[in-house]
Amino acid sequence: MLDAADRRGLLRAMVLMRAVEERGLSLYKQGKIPGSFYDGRGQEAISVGATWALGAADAVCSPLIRDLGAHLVRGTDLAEIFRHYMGRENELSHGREGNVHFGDRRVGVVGMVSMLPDMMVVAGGLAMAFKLRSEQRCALSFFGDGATSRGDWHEAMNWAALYGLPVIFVLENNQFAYSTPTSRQFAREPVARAAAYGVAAVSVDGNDVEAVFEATREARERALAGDGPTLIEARTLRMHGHGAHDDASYIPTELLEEWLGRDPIERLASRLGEEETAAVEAEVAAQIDAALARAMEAPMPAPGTAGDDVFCVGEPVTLGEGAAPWSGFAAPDPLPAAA
Amino acid sequence: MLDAADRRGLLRAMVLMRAVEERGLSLYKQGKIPGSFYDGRGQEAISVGATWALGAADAVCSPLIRDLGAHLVRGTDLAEIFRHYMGRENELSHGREGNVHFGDRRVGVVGMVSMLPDMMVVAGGLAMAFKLRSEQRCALSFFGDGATSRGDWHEAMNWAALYGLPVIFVLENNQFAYSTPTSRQFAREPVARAAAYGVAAVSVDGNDVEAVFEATREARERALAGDGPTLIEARTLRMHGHGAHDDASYIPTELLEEWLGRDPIERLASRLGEEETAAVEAEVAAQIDAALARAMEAPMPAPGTAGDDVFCVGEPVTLGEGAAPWSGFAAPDPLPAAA
Amino acid sequence: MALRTYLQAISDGLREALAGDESVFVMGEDVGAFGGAFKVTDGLQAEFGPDRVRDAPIAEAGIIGSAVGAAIAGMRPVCEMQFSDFVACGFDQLVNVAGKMHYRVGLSVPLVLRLPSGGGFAGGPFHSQNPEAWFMHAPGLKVVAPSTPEDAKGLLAAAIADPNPVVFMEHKHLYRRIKGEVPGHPYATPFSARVARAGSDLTVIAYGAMVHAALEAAEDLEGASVEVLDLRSLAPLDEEAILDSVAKTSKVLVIDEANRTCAAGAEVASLIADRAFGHLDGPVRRLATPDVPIPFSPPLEEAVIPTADRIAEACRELLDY
Amino acid sequence: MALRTYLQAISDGLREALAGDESVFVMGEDVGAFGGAFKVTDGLQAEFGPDRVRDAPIAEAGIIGSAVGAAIAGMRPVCEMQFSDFVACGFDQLVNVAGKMHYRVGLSVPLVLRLPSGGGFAGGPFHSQNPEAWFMHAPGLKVVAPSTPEDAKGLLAAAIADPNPVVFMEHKHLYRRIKGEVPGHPYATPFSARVARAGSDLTVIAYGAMVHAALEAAEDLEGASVEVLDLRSLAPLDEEAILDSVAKTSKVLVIDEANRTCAAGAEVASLIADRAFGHLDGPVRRLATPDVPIPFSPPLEEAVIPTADRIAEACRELLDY
Ligand SMILES: Cc1ncc(C[n+]2csc(CCOP(=O)(O)OP(=O)(O)O)c2C)c(N)n1
Ligand SMILES: Cc1ncc(C[n+]2csc(CCOP(=O)(O)OP(=O)(O)O)c2C)c(N)n1
Ligand SMILES: [Mg+2]
Ligand SMILES: [Mg+2]
Repeated sequence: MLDAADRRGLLRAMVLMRAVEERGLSLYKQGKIPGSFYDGRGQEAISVGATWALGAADAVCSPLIRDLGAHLVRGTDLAEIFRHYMGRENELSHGREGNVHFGDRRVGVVGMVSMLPDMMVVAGGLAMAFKLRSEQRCALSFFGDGATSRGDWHEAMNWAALYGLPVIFVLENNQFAYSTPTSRQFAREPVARAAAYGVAAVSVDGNDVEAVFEATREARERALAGDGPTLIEARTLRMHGHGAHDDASYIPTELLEEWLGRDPIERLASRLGEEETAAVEAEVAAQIDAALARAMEAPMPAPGTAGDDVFCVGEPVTLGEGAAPWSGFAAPDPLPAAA
Repeated sequence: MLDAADRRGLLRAMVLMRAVEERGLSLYKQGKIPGSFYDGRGQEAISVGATWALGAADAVCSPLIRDLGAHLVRGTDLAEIFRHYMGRENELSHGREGNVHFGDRRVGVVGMVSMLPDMMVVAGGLAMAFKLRSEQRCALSFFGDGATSRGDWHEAMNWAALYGLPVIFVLENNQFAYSTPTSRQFAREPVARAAAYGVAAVSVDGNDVEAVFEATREARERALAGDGPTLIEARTLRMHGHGAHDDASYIPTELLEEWLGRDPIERLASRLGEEETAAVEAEVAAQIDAALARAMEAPMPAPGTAGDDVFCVGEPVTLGEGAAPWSGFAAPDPLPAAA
Repeated sequence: MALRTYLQAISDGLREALAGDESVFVMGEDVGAFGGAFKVTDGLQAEFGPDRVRDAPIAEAGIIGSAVGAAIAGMRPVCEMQFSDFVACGFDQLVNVAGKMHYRVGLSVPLVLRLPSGGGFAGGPFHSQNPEAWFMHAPGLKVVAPSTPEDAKGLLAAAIADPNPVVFMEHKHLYRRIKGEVPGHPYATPFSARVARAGSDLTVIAYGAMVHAALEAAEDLEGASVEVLDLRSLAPLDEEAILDSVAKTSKVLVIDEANRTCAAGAEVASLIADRAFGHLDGPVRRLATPDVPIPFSPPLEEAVIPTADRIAEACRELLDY
Repeated sequence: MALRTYLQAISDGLREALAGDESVFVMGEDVGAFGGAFKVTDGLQAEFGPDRVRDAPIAEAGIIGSAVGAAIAGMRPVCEMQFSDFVACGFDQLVNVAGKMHYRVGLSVPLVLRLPSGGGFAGGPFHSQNPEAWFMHAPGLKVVAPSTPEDAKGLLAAAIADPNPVVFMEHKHLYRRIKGEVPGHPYATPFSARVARAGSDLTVIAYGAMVHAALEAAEDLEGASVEVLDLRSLAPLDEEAILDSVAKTSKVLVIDEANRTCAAGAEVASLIADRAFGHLDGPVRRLATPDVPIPFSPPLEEAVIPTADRIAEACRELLDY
């Protein structure tokens, strides 16, 4: 189903994700990004591939700390992302949030909360609303292997199955929750649990962006046809530490080496060829330089704004629509002039 | 494995449970039991059969509102139970708790909390301690079909499987959670989920006390052999409303009639014969009269004690051992003179 | 106007909201065919269908979290916890997800969470709690607690219209005990305090069921002019009304049915001690349930929950100060 | 005595407890091989084995609830939430199961729950919270909050020895910043307040990281004699120490790093306004983080969390009253 332009787009999004995170990491080390820094190195195919399969009106609720690619595919402005990371004035979070805790509601993305996997439950609620209103939309939620141990995971799964909700759950099984290997988290693989709820499930190579795309595309068709939820397991390995502070010395070197050979970007790049890849990389580098330059111009937020917007005043602000590159839809101008 | 004396004991416990609850219901209607009243009509075989299979040092954590039989089998004093129900002075709860929210810690029973199914998690913790100390003991926890929808159910299941805990989970699938039929609680039966955690599972006729006993006995052997947790589904129907206030008009009459024909007490009684059954019933009636008479002598608690014992002072108070009729152990004197 | 119980007023409010706004729906355990554990939603499913009056599995996090999702998609869910006590099971979704959403990412969460709360009928430690202070201490949540049928309906309408998550404390012990005149049409009551009884010697500040105990106490206090201020809204607190009343009376007693430490009354008392110090003519007294789980047995429960008698006694002591 | 950081003092306390009592075990996410997100448990698993220093799945209810089970079976679990913020996910097990067990059914729950809390390093809305007031408002729980390495170790020992559930608030921003002399042997610090700095003109009441901000402010206030009272224990509150100090100084400022409404400081202030009214020579002032999620960006975070400067300013105002 994917054509050459799609593949180039997928490569571009994955390269962009990695490059933004690399830049982010150095900004963090330079002290320009406060707090902590998390990335999704080696897992780019998952958020990019899954989000690529969505329609403009679908909701992503939510991309997690390994899922920067979802924001990029949906059309979140890059300069805004850098401003957000750096805690500067921005429309995504106004400096109130940091690292990958953001979401551009204008492009259908709900920013994550830290508590894992709370947003799966919220995604179920979005899907419930879509279904209640007979809309042809679905919600997609990411979660990690570790998050499957929490009660909210169970409540979300049961809810989705019971009501046959148009929701897609993407399990990023990267073999670790922080330092804890899956063998110390559960006795059986979570993907095997889906059937026991009545949730369709499929397991794919999480480092193969086309496989992730294809599984999500099918899950979305199922959701829109009224056939209910799907759990997609994307098998992968987290190639960096949990965060910038973590050298991940607890991950066996052989395991890392094995997965280094399965790098999702290299895999797609080898298919597209060196020339095209080089072009994409150059394009991305230029884009990042430009975005970062714009971002650097933004001031830090005024201290006096710290207490603003705890409550909404006036009409409720709801989700907008995002870019949907595969179906050809690009949100006209996701960000207002201010950005 | 059960001999004639056991069968008589099982019948006695079930008859006693039903008779205590019938007496309780009339005390409630007379205003002698404050608050609300819940019973386990039709489900007597489950708590009685399961608890009968335990050893003296095993813990019940916890009998729920349908599980009075578990308290009776463990050896909780009947007069104390009536005092507790009526909110009079008693050693179980000192009037601080009502209905089936009690547990005699001296006979290895942990009183339930309302929040379902929190006590499954706690039972896992007991089992964890037993395993840590290499003790030959297990913990048993009851839960309803409705309770399986909550996150704590999942955390308890995962925990038990992950650590291979000596714990037995008894699912009382009585087809309803309050007014909500299982079809509106989940898309798939919970017993089918056990395997997905790595928990052994078995489904039995919950109105057959010997079947419940046998399944629990096997589960206990598995637990003590170090082979981990078991989930036992006991299929049944709640024959009364959720509580005394509920006429259960939402339960189809045909369904009730069908299950009336499967009454657990009648089933065992018909096996033991009319004479023996009549003897048991007479014995039980006398026992209840005596216990209630003793209970009625107890005063209401002194208002000044309302604030006592929020905190423990001194050495921690832990669980004791209960009666284990099947293995022949009866706690010497579970209740101090005060009772 | 019609004479309605507190419970009927809430039912009426739900019915009007469902009828008036397609985006409103009701969700909770046994709220559908059964009409809720207290029958607050009785008849609503028959009238509005199972999609708009939804029975939920026993999953408080599921209820609150999915309501958040529906809310950010433009719906206005009104959820019931079967007893307020069970909100502890969905606590995280409420305080971390619902409460912080607008501040963090700009999405509104117009969600109402109905919490049947309070003691007085031998409900015991898990069916008698007053958890409002937890939510006052959670930024981004509003908390209201009506004491009369009229306010119950009006505050519910205002809560449903509010674009923020609102915790609606409805006191179970008022459900059938308290009747009052209630307008038959939709109306919204502002999130502000109400002078339930005007007076000049002493202010008693209360909310929920304690307003009635305070009024009873005030009646008993012959010769003294006692003002009773019904807070109605706990977050936001109507600071002006509180300070105005204290400026007038110079003496104040703050009542909580909730456990004493860090209760709503602690905040109110500390506000007064800070901002009305110059007006005070005596200590800021508090009467609250002590820090003990609510006991089941009636003499014990009666010993811990503030009563009209004990309120009157505390008033007398203060008046004599 | 040895110079130890606040973090090392907690580690030392855990090590001594594990070594001294077979029934003590440590449980939490990544506390084992990794040594905890903050390295508080670093090395403990190697020393005491994976059974006594247990990595848990991401399941806060599971951690707390199973610790309750172990506790009633005679163990003394010491659990860590990776950040205090995540305690919301196990809230119900803590307040309803652990807190009420002894009152209801007479079983003791000698459980310690370590909550790395507080802001000051751009942790944002989910890694900076100070949830202690929720637990002060939950009967049956004790809550302590050390500010020095010596007290951190001593209060931890006392918490582990206590037969009740104790919430141990350890402030992340003190972990490596604060050093002090700590006895090398086991000792227990009582759950009572401590005069961190004696003075006669004004009392500043604080706990946790705010004690250090208060001490800094006190230093800055030349010419005034400012007493700083470090509460150390929030539940039970050391009422006597609070009232004694206010009786001496007649003026008081109460500090919370937590969100203002219904915070610990509200209880302290209301206690003073009630029981020390006769001694007061000015309003009971409070300085707290306003009711806003803790923002990430440093200028915003700095704007909401009380600082030494703002404490000094509030003191000056009060001294001039
Ligand atoms: C409820 C909850 N508890 C603890 C944490 C702290 N924490 C942040 S990420 C993480 C590990 C998550 O593992 P996993 O779900 O596998 O996602 P991954 O980081 O591997 O992508 C933990 C424990 C959290 N975010 N939420
Ligand atoms: C967490 C929680 N939410 C709500 C309730 C209120 N409640 C009490 S019993 C009950 C139904 C329980 O159904 P089930 O688990 O099937 O047990 P059964 O009563 O059928 O034995 C409900 C909803 C509760 N006890 N706990
Ligand atoms: Mg992972
Ligand atoms: Mg049931």
